[in-house]
Amino acid sequence: MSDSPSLRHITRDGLWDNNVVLGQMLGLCPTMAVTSSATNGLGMGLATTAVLVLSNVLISALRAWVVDAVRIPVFIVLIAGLVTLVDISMNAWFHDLYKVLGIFIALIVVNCAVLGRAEAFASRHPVSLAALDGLVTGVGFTVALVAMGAVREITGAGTLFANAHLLLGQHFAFLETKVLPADTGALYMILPPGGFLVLGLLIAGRRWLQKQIDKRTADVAVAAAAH
Amino acid sequence: MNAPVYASPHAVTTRTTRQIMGMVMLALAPATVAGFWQFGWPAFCLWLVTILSCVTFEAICLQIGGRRAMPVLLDGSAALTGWLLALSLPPWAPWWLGVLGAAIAIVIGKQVFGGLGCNVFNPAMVGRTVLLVSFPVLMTQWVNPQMLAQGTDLSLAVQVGLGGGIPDAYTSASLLGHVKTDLGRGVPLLEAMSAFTPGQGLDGSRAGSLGETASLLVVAGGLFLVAKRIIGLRIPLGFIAGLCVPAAIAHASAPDHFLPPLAHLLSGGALLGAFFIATDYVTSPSSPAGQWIFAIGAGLLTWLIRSWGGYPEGVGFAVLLMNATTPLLDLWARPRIFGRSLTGRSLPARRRQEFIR
Amino acid sequence: MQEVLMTLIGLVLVNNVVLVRFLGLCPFMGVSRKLDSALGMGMATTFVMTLSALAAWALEHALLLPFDLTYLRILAYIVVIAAVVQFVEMVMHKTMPDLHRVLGIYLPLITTNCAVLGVPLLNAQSGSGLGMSVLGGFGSGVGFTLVMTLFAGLRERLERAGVPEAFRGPPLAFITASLLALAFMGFTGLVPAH
Amino acid sequence: MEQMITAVVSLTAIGSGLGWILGTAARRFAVEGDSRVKEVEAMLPAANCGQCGFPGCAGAAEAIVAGDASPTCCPPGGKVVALAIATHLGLTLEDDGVDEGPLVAVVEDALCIGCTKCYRQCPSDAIIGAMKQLHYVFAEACTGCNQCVEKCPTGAISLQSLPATASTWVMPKPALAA
Amino acid sequence: MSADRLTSAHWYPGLSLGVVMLATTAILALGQAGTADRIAQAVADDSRQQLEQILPAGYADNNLLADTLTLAGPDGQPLVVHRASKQGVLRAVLYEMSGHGYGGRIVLLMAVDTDGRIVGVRVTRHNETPGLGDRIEVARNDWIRAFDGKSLQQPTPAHWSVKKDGGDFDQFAGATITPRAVVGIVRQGLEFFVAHRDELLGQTGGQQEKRS
Amino acid sequence: MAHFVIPPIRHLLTRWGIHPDAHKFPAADLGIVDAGLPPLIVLPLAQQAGAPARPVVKVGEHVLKGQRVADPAGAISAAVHASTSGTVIAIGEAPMPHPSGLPGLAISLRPDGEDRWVELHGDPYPIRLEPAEISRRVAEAGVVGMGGAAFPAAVKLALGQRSAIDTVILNGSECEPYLSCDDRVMRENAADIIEGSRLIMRATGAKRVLVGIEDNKPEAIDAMKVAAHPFPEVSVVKIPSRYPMGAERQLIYTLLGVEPPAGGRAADVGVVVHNVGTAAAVWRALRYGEPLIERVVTVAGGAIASPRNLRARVGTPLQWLIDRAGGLSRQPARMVVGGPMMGVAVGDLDIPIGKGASGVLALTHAEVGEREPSACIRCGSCVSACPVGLLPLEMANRIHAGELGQAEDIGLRDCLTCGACGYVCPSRIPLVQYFMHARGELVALEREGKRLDRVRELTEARSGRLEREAREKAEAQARRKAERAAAAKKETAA
Ligand SMILES: Cc1cc2nc3c(=O)[nH]c(=O)nc-3n(C[C@H](O)[C@H](O)[C@H](O)COP(=O)(O)O)c2cc1C
Ligand SMILES: Cc1cc2nc3c(=O)[nH]c(=O)nc-3n(C[C@H](O)[C@H](O)[C@H](O)COP(=O)(O)O)c2cc1C
Ligand SMILES: Cc1cc2nc3c(=O)[nH]c(=O)nc-3n(C[C@H](O)[C@H](O)[C@H](O)COP(=O)(O)O)c2cc1C
Ligand SMILES: Cc1cc2nc3c(=O)[nH]c(=O)nc-3n(C[C@H](O)[C@H](O)[C@H](O)CO)c2cc1C
Ligand code: SF4
Ligand code: SF4
Ligand code: SF4
Ligand code: SF4
Ligand code: FES
Repeated sequence: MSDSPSLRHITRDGLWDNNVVLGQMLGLCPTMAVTSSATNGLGMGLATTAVLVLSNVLISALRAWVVDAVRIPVFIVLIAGLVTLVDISMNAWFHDLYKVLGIFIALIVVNCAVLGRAEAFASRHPVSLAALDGLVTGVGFTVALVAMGAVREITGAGTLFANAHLLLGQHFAFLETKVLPADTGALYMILPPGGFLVLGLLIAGRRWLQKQIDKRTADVAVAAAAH
Repeated sequence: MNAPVYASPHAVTTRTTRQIMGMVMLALAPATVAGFWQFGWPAFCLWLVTILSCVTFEAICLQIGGRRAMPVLLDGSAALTGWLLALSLPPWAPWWLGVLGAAIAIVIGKQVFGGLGCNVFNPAMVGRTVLLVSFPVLMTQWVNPQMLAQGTDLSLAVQVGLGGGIPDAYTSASLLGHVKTDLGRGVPLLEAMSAFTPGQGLDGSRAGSLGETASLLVVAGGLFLVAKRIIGLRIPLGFIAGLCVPAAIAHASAPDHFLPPLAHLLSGGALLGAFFIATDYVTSPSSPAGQWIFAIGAGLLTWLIRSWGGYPEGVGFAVLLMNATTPLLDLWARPRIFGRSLTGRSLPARRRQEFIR
Repeated sequence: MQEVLMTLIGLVLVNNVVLVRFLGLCPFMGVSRKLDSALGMGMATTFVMTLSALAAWALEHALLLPFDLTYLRILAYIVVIAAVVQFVEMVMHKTMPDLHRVLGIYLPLITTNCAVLGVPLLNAQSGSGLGMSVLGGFGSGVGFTLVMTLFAGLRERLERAGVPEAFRGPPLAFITASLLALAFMGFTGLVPAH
Repeated sequence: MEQMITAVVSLTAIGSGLGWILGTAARRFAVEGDSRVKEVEAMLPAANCGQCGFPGCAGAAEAIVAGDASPTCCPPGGKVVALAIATHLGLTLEDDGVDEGPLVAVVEDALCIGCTKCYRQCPSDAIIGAMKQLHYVFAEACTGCNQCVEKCPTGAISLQSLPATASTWVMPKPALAA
Repeated sequence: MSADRLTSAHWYPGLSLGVVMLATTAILALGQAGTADRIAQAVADDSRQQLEQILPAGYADNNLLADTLTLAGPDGQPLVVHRASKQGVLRAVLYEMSGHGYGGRIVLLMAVDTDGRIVGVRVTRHNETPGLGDRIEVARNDWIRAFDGKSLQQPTPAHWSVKKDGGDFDQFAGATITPRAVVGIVRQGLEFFVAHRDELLGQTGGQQEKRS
Repeated sequence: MAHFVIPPIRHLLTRWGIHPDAHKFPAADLGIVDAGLPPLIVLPLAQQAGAPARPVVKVGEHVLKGQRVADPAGAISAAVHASTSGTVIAIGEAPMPHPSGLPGLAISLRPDGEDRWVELHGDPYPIRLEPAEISRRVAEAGVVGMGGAAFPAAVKLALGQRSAIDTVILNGSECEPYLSCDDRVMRENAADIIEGSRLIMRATGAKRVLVGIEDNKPEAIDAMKVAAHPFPEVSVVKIPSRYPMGAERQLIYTLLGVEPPAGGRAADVGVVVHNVGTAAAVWRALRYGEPLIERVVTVAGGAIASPRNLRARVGTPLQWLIDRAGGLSRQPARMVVGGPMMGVAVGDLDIPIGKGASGVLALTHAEVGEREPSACIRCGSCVSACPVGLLPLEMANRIHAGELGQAEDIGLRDCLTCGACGYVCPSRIPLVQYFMHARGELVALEREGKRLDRVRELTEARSGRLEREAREKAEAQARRKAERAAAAKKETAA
């Protein structure tokens, strides 16, 4: 694992092949808990991305100085520090969103995805790659969260990106859409069981899509070989 | 070596899966017809729509899965799921509710697990409970009984079925819902119950779902299945005991707060649950001890949820909860093996002294 | 006594950590393929959650509250919890290898289980006393163990079922979890919320 | 300011204290194990997610080294990690082929010239025969290691599955899904 | 000393974790110091917004958070009352009331003017069923605004209930318990006002508004 | 009159077993008819449980009826005798009743038509013989259990010398559908059976005999009661008809209310169980010195023209027996040797019957009821049918998933392969096939494991030997070198 993976490889891995949520199934708690709306998912995703990038960079930079006995505590302290910073900042500048995401900001600390990337990637690779890895992992996480939030919000409440202005400011209020008439959504979807259901279906969907892609590439390869 | 290998036994019963499912439907028929009598055309249409949807969704899933649809459709399990789902819906629910419930029951409750025999939760109850959680208003709107006498006709059925809403004149409250509401208001139980007489539970002349009203016919159907040895008595008895024993104790200690056991038994889906739902083979344990635990647990949970929980009716949740324990019961409540102790050790060598002279 | 019972019922059945409060999902999904692992993980988590609730309460009342350092709560909690868990694991490995084989191997996993941090944080937020904090940690652990066990039983059975290709493994596990959560919704309102 | 100092001092103290305790404990309570386990563990993602079905990466590493698990058992690690481990431990990955049961060497009488090469090669003394005489493989002792096949100058030896007899025959598994 | 020898020293784990803690805490302390005011501000803004949202725009000009008094509430617990005044004239008092709904406690914030008329009511916390009981939230339904302007005299106490119970207030289809509970809580709040009128309006720094 | 034993009330409460259609008639009501002499007799060498017998005759040799043609090989094995006089024409593989259809070793005999007996040595009062002598003579006669398992009877008789036996149970339950050979033997030869049982009692040192007969055979019960009347130590007990009542442990439990320990033997609870036919054979072996060369076989099934019980020589081909029963009235779907529940399906009518073959069945499609299996609906019928308290569906499920070890954990070893579960399954799941497959696999694995262990030993031995050889070679070389050097020295010295 010491040879550096290509940038393309890291990007593809983080966004699709090994998407934290859909592929590795890490960081599930925030995924489930905050995705009753797309906006919440976006907010959580962005906050986590910030922490991921910063923690990857820090840990990669310090990796030579960390010994095994205290490796996990040191990583966790670093991550906790970053999370606290994000927590404080959101409290100060995005107070409304902060109220919604609540305890889950703090729980980014133990979001297994963050520590997972720290251990699996950042502690073994140079800073620049680690930063990229953090970024794509975070973006992959965000995409998954927004997708889940969107599905649950539309089917459960009939809206999309409700309250987007709290996160993105009034300019983005246009994102807020009412997809179905008021009070017609299936409550199941925004209640806890709906979260599990949607994630299950998303993973199955991703698998199906991957299969289609594989088939297509195989076909292309066959065609190329025939030429 | 090339000749086919036949393992023993070389004889089998004549009973088949399809027969079993058919027999259960036969047992349900009287109570269902009584329901049609009480709730009229809308109830009949909803029943039909739900069953047809279940069979259709089953066929679609089999098609997608690339399996031969016909032999599986003919086993009748999808139709039975639809039937039981229809029996547990409000009889005047709009048709789309039946279709959606069927989709949930068959697709999410059954086919993603691999179809008949593989699902771990009772499909009909999955369908009903998801609907209840999703659409609590629609799922708790009941109508007065004796609809045919009041002259409902097909046009009303179509109007209700297409989502036109239920005319106010017909709406009513189920006993459990009514009692829960009134207890919530602080109305003493006896007063809350005054609108209901026990006899209504027996002949079905009171608000409720299709299958929960005519208790006598439900029990008769259940006993028919017992006589035909399609179901055993353990699950029905265990369920009834699990529900009635705590109810009797609680009612004796605080009659103003707890319904009497008979009211519990004759209301909601208790009897349908005991004889037709908790007995679903696929999702209940197969060992005798497991079945007792399962049934008593389901009855007890039903009572708990009805008496303390947020939902007026608990049979669906209780069955699903006990479904979740089924694999563990199958593992941990296995029958004692002949010649072994309960822990699986060989019995000690032992003889009957009294026979030796 | 009744209050303790009510709290326990509330934590285990009504507001289950995993199914309702959405904490500790990763091990719930990851370590539930085999019944034995699930039981071991559940018990180890219960142990650590109780311990960490206690440690967090002490930290809160000895340091964070008196000196008005609540903004350092996350940092302080997690470092203490992580260290305690690692320490317990090391000691157990050396001195009680049998117990370690049963429980200890799950301990390192638990540091990254957000329930272990989440429950103390929730305790701190609601300002629970010592008894209630510890009870909160313990009850949540029991709730975790309960659903882990049920879920592992279900998954073992599904392992042998003819599940369609697209749903085999995690997708079906999530759908099963969804239905399990649905079943637990039956407990809604069982204990009046405070 | 004072509060900031309290914060920094107290937490630093906690940190170094815990660090010291852990460092010391790591020495005091060190448990030595198979070094390959540690190496494999180092290759695994250390996500400790348990998806492999083992209690964390350490458990998986132990199982892989012990041969109880395939290197492919770790979903977060994916193919790369699997390959790396396989290379490191000298395993092959594509082992999920159909098991055709044990194979044993069989000498074809017409081709055997009695050179004894196979006899000398066989690691388990499964071949009997003498110079210029027909050789015979004692199936009970043959591991199917293929060594004699390669040594035989006339290609008289081949690996074949044991012929079934009424006493070794196994009832086939029912073909249709239950 | 080479890096290797350094990291293998027996005091190194303690040192490294200590250093990391030191740095992290120091940065956090600084960060906290830098944002503390903003956060306090944000929290205060938040509370004020919550209070102000039930008052019509421009209803008051004082600092609602600062002008408070504490009484014993109906349940015996201390109850914080905020007072809204404009140009020094007391116009309304704001306080929280709570009671049991369908799914648990419902907490309301209500503003009552000096005449005992409701200026506004908002639900601040509840546990009602989404889609059913949650229509008491102003974000979902305007129902809660029906209380504006009502007092214990109008409608008369007999009519302080939902229509189903013979009162003046609508219930929701399929969910009567929640509105019934809210009506009850509001009525209790008004009764509290009447019972403590003098304390609530009395010891004020400003002048009382004239009765009209 | 023999004293009554009231069956324990417990067995009325336990609900194991099944009630398959009995199909016992008309064969049960027709008297036993001699099957006559077929043109070829094939005597299988592996017709008893345990090791195959070792031939003691040569091809071309002429043998007499009752002459021993093969010796038992080892402690658990049985002698084989010629069932008629004639010439040995082959010793080698012949088609055998085995589910695989694989052939087995046999001695083929061309009858000379004279049916000439060897000289027999009976004993007018065999009950006076010493126990050890009784079992020796039973072994001499090649008697094996005729209840199906064909376990060498002498081995069980010798048990009395090792464990304390207090009860001999005669198994007259004949719970398999179609079969009525035991029924007929009990009706026609009751006295032989009772005499035989007293010999078994004497051989094992037991104090009494219980004859268990299912209540669907009233005539047999009456006949046996009459025959048992003179002997107070012999009681005839009516037991409920239920499959598999005849299984040894279930019968013991029904009659005595004790459960033999799993993995143990009947002798652990002081009991020896024998089939009624075995008892008759024991009597004949001692009284007249007749070896076991013939038995009663039920030839029945929907495709048999006139089903009946035939007294057939061991080694008679199926085709011959079928012809004696009127031939096939239609194409059978399946030919079975034994009962329909536990018998072996065969595809070749040249297959001979052995000492344990109680029936030859030609079953029609309707009787076999074969259909494509569908998914298990977990109906639990198999669970209530299982006489052992197993969960057949769970075992099959695990075996299907390849988890043989887990299936073993939940009781595969205790399965009788009685087929009750397979009979009741509405989904037609081949449960018993799963169990047989899994057991076969486990045995094969064990065999393979043992083989590999042996191979490992051999390998180690070889490397040790090679090392030693190398060392010796080196030493020899060194010695030679030294010698040469010494010689050279000598030479130079010289
Ligand atoms: C799942 C479920 C959730 C409910 N949630 C509420 C609720 O939040 N508020 C409420 O007033 N009633 C709730 N109810 C109660 C029923 O709707 C109850 O029948 C109703 O309040 C009585 O009003 P009605 O007289 O209009 O039927 C709920 C019922 C169910 C089954
Ligand atoms: C190796 C071996 C040893 C046996 N030893 C005895 C024994 O000592 N006593 C006995 O009663 N049966 C013995 N048996 C026979 C069985 O316990 C059982 O009685 C026999 O298989 C017939 O049972 P079944 O026809 O009900 O299957 C032995 C069987 C085997 C395979
Ligand atoms: C399922 C099952 C059914 C059996 N049914 C009978 C039976 O009906 N009659 C019988 O004599 N033996 C039957 N046996 C064999 C007995 O278990 C036992 O081996 C036999 O009675 C011993 O007598 P034997 O050694 O003389 O054959 C059955 C065995 C099994 C496993
Ligand atoms: C006695 C009996 C009860 C049944 N009860 C149900 C039931 O409650 N719900 C259901 O969906 N199917 C029921 N079925 C049908 C069938 O078992 C069901 O479709 C399977 O659960 C699908 O795998 C029942 C079948 C029988 C024989
Ligand atoms: S295959 Fe290997 S073990 Fe078998 S005979 Fe050849 S050399 Fe010996
Ligand atoms: S190597 Fe081949 S030819 Fe030579 S002895 Fe062996 S089998 Fe015969
Ligand atoms: S009898 Fe067949 S369908 Fe019923 S549980 Fe047993 S195996 Fe399954
Ligand atoms: S074959 Fe085995 S599992 Fe089936 S009923 Fe008989 S003993 Fe039980
Ligand atoms: S994010 Fe909660 S356990 Fe992984």
